[in-house]
Amino acid sequence: MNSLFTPVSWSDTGFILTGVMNTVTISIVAIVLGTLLGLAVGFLRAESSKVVNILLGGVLDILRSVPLIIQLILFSTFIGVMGYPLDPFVAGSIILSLYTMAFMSEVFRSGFESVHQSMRTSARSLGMSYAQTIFYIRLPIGLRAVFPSWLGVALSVIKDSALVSVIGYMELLRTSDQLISRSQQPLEILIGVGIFYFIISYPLSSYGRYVERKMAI
Amino acid sequence: MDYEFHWNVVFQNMPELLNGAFVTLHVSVLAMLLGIVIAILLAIAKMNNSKPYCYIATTWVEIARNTPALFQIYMAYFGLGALGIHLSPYVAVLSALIFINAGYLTETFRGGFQSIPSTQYSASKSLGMTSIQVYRYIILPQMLRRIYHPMTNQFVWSILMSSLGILVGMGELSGTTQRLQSLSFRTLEFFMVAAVMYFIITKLVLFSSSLLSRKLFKGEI
Amino acid sequence: MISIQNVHKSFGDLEVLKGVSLDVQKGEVLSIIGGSGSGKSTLLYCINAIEGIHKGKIFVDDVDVHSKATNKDKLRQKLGMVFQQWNSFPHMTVLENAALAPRIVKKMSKAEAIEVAKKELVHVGLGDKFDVYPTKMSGGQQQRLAIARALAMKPDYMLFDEVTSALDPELVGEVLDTLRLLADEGMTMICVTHEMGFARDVSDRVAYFHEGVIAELGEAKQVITDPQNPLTQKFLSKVR
Amino acid sequence: MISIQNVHKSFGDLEVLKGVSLDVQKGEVLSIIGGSGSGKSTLLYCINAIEGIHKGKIFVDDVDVHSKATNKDKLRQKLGMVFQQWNSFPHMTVLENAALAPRIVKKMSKAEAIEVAKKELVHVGLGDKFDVYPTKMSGGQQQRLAIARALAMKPDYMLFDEVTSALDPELVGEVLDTLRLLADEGMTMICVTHEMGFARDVSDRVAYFHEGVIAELGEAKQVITDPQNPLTQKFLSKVR
Amino acid sequence: DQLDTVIQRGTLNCGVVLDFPPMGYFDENNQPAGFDVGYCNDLAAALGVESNILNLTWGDRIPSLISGKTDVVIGSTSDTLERAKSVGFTYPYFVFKFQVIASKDKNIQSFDDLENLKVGAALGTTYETEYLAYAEKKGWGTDNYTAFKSENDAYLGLYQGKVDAVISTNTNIATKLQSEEFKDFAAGPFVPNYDDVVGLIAKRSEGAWISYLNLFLVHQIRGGNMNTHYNTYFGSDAPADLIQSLRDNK
Ligand SMILES: Nc1ncnc2c1ncn2[C@@H]1O[C@H](COP(=O)(O)OP(=O)(O)OP(=O)(O)O)[C@@H](O)[C@H]1O
Ligand SMILES: Nc1ncnc2c1ncn2[C@@H]1O[C@H](COP(=O)(O)OP(=O)(O)OP(=O)(O)O)[C@@H](O)[C@H]1O
Ligand SMILES: [Mg+2]
Ligand SMILES: [Mg+2]
Repeated sequence: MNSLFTPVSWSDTGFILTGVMNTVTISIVAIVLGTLLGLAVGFLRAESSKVVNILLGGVLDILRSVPLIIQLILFSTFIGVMGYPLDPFVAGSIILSLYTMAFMSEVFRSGFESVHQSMRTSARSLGMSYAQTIFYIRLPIGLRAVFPSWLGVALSVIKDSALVSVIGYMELLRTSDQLISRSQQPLEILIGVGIFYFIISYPLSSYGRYVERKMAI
Repeated sequence: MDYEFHWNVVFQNMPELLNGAFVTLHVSVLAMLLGIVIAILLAIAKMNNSKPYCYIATTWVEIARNTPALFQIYMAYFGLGALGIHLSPYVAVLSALIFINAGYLTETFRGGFQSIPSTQYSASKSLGMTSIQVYRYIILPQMLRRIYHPMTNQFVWSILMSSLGILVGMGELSGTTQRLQSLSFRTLEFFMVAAVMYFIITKLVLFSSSLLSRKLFKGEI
Repeated sequence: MISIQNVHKSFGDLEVLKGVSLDVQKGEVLSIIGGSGSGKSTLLYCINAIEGIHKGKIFVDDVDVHSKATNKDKLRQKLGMVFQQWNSFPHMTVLENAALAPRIVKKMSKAEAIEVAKKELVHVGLGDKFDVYPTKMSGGQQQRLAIARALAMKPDYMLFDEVTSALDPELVGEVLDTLRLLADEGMTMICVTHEMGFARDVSDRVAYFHEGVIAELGEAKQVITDPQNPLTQKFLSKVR
Repeated sequence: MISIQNVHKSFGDLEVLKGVSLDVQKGEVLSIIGGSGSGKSTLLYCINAIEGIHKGKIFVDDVDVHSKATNKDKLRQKLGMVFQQWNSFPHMTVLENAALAPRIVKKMSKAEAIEVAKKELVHVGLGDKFDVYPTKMSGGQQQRLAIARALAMKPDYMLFDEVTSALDPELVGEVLDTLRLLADEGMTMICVTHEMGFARDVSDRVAYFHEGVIAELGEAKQVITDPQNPLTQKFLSKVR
Repeated sequence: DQLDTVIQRGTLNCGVVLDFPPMGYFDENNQPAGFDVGYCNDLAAALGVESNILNLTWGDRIPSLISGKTDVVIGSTSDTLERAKSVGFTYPYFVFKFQVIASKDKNIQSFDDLENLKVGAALGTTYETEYLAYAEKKGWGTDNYTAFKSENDAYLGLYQGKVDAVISTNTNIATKLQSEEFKDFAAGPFVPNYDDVVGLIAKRSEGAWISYLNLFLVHQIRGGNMNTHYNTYFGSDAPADLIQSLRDNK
């Protein structure tokens, strides 16, 4: 007869670390992909006509108006039913990246638009080509301006990555859920998890606000 | 594709889904209202610089902003449970949402307040208004406009995040969907309908909020 | 009469007013000119008790402005003030802007307050803008609104702080015209200004501020066209 | 030579330029004055091919600016332009600002570009600011930077669009001095300006714009001090 | 067909819900364990292929099959006719009884004693449905009922005192009661008139594969594997009536 309940012990460190690593991995993947896609879509939206904007906006709107948890379940089920089973990491990465993109694209769009038309014109009047204006002027200035908002979205992605547990990805929160079932010690484990998120998120968000304040001056 | 959609089972269960949607809506409304009340207190505490209150407010805000909502909900449910404090799933989700809303709204309120140029205060003062009058007629009405939009967003966020009720067996829209689909194994159909319902709810909220703002706020700032 | 007696004022370590004395008689128009940061605005704020002072005294009609016993809200009703940045209340129409203070401060009935407000708005030439929101108006119109709003309180004195500095050149004229009108009607005015032509033509006296003190004070034409103090000369040559 | 021939330009339904003709000779300084919205900026943008035109032609050194065959990026290298505002690139130091276009547009080597940039920065009096970020400088310094940046492209013509309008009154002088210096050196310039003194003293000719047409064009002193057209008279009396 | 596919592939992708001890759970080394896991391994051995255990959530079971991620799900799936419209069931491989577990001092004798107690169960399970139906019939209302997202959470809630009693399966209750943590608890009455009969599930269209699985189940009993696993995870021989009802395909 195997024992069902065993307290958390040092031998679980590896298991917890796997959870931590998985949370970190999927967050990084989503932030990187979400940022790249967001950049592209944000630029497209800043530059394109009203019609394109409404179409793009509609798609992004769905991503922002349906709870992430439902998107995850729906997507992983749907793609499975379609005959392309994905493991939770891949399915989770895709949805989390798209979800991130939806928010990032707004961030970058406002960044591109924050570079004043006159400044773009100044650049053009120096003989720079359209591409040079984007590369040397709008990107660097726009990206700087939106850094705090970007960081804000990135941090919320780290937090939202906890939801990928619902499709079976063994990230930190699901790992700890498992340990809780096994040990019946929720408080200790949850506090540990909370501290982990806090020490990642707090310094970064403080830094973001610091930068924001500095830029406001 | 090796899957036939069976929609009739979903429609049979529509009343239950709608009931879930109703729970979703009222847990978010309650979380918003109570969150606002607490956030006002926290924002005042933060701006007053009186040490102990400011410290409590800051701690609240930072924890709320820097840990996942899912964590807050587990904490309210099982974390507090370990201490012998038993919240029902509804109350656990509600209190987690209140906690987070209050944390985020505190910063919204503070920012909104600080965004009113101090010259508005001087100008009002120079007309002989008392401080209370300045707040009542000049500062607060302008502040309300500025925080209205972020507040609407926070409300939408609450609606979406209440879907985490699924994880503590709460009977809101997601929880209900989860239960119904596991009885018939019609996962896709049920969750698609739930997604559409969430979409409609958030759009309705945004739409009525913009109607209301047009009624409330005449001039632009 | 406004009587300023040896006023000192600091912000932290920075002494902004270093002993300013000045009397402004009823009916007089005084312009204050001077470089940025010389303390011009600060002086106006001190007269209005929006800022406190550290030494000296300021009397408005023999009331000690900075005494604890003075009801400052009451006092400010006597002193209309208009600032450099348009301080219209963006959430109210033009008429509501001008009627608010009479109604809530002077406790007029709504109808009375609106009547007063309308009168002053017509006075400054905004008779056709009652229901417009200020953000929809030009800077010059917003400044005239600010003037009407102050006038609606029936003040005995008006303080103007560079009311044309933030305006497009073409809009300066209309605001100066309004000031001129007030001066002609006999309003007692202290105007901080960068418009030398206005200072010369409209005011009775001009005070030149330099680093927190009055470096030169005299009859308007003389100070602007024939300044005595080398500092004033240098300043005037720079702003031409 | 810049030759503008019966140029028409609309934004949607709004006709902003209604047939403008104007020749500017090499070495000439032309000032354009006129009310807000009269189309002054638009004309400069059309010369620079930043905006297209709907009728007429513009030639710069006999190149048809708006012809499809014209390489516009190339053309703009000939035409330096400075705007009212938003000129400096805030993410680069002063030196990088000035060296960027020579490097990436003219494909100079980095060292060459920096040399050119340094020379022009010294020219406008910013020799001590190479490593400063523009946001740390005054508006006047930023405008001079913008001028140096344009000069670093060795343009044959300079277009100035109200380069002093956004400046504090005390900073206007230093920028006008820089323009004067360029004029003295023989640069061909078109200056949209609100500074009548500058228009009168520095330019050879002045054009008065009114609602998209040139209402008066003549020798500078004459237009400013003795305008013939009643519209010009009215405008000048307003801006005094 | 599926059978050939598995044999040619050389691995059996077997879905298990590891959230449902002792049928499926993580042991102290955080490795999959349980009755269902044992069955997976036996099936793979029978086919002569590698066994690949996939950890599923309850909701994953159907999609994983339809998408081909899993060949079979051994996950205590109740064989309702409603579900059989969506997925293919084998003969039953296990029968649960739904039972109440509550702290000893509650002294629950009959199902009706639950009337004024706080009762919990895992969300979307058959026994949740049964309890709610019973409560409705008796007019108890649902105020005293708490749903949990999983079986594990339900026990945690019971342990913490969130609820007074939990409805679960007799097997799960029996194993829980052997642990130190649940020494103050006792098994209560069964849910009246209901047995939870569970089968393996596979794609509805794979008839041949399902008959192979059916035969496999017969051999598990005949060959004694069933009893071995029962011993490992439940601590006793499989009851004769369970074996008999499985043989009867009840
Ligand atoms: N609230 C304040 N806190 C700290 N320093 C202040 C404050 N208000 C003004 N100062 C400082 O006091 C000095 C005088 O300011 P003041 O506004 O009176 O100058 P000013 O003569 O009105 O200049 P300007 O022409 O630029 O309006 C400045 O150096 C300013 O930075
Ligand atoms: N990109 C644009 N789209 C639409 N309308 C424009 C655009 N640019 C300018 N206009 C309009 O064209 C008219 C002329 O503008 P322009 O900027 O040339 O005037 P201006 O003489 O330079 O005035 P100011 O002195 O205010 O700079 C204005 O009514 C303006 O609103
Ligand atoms: Mg001032
Ligand atoms: Mg212009």
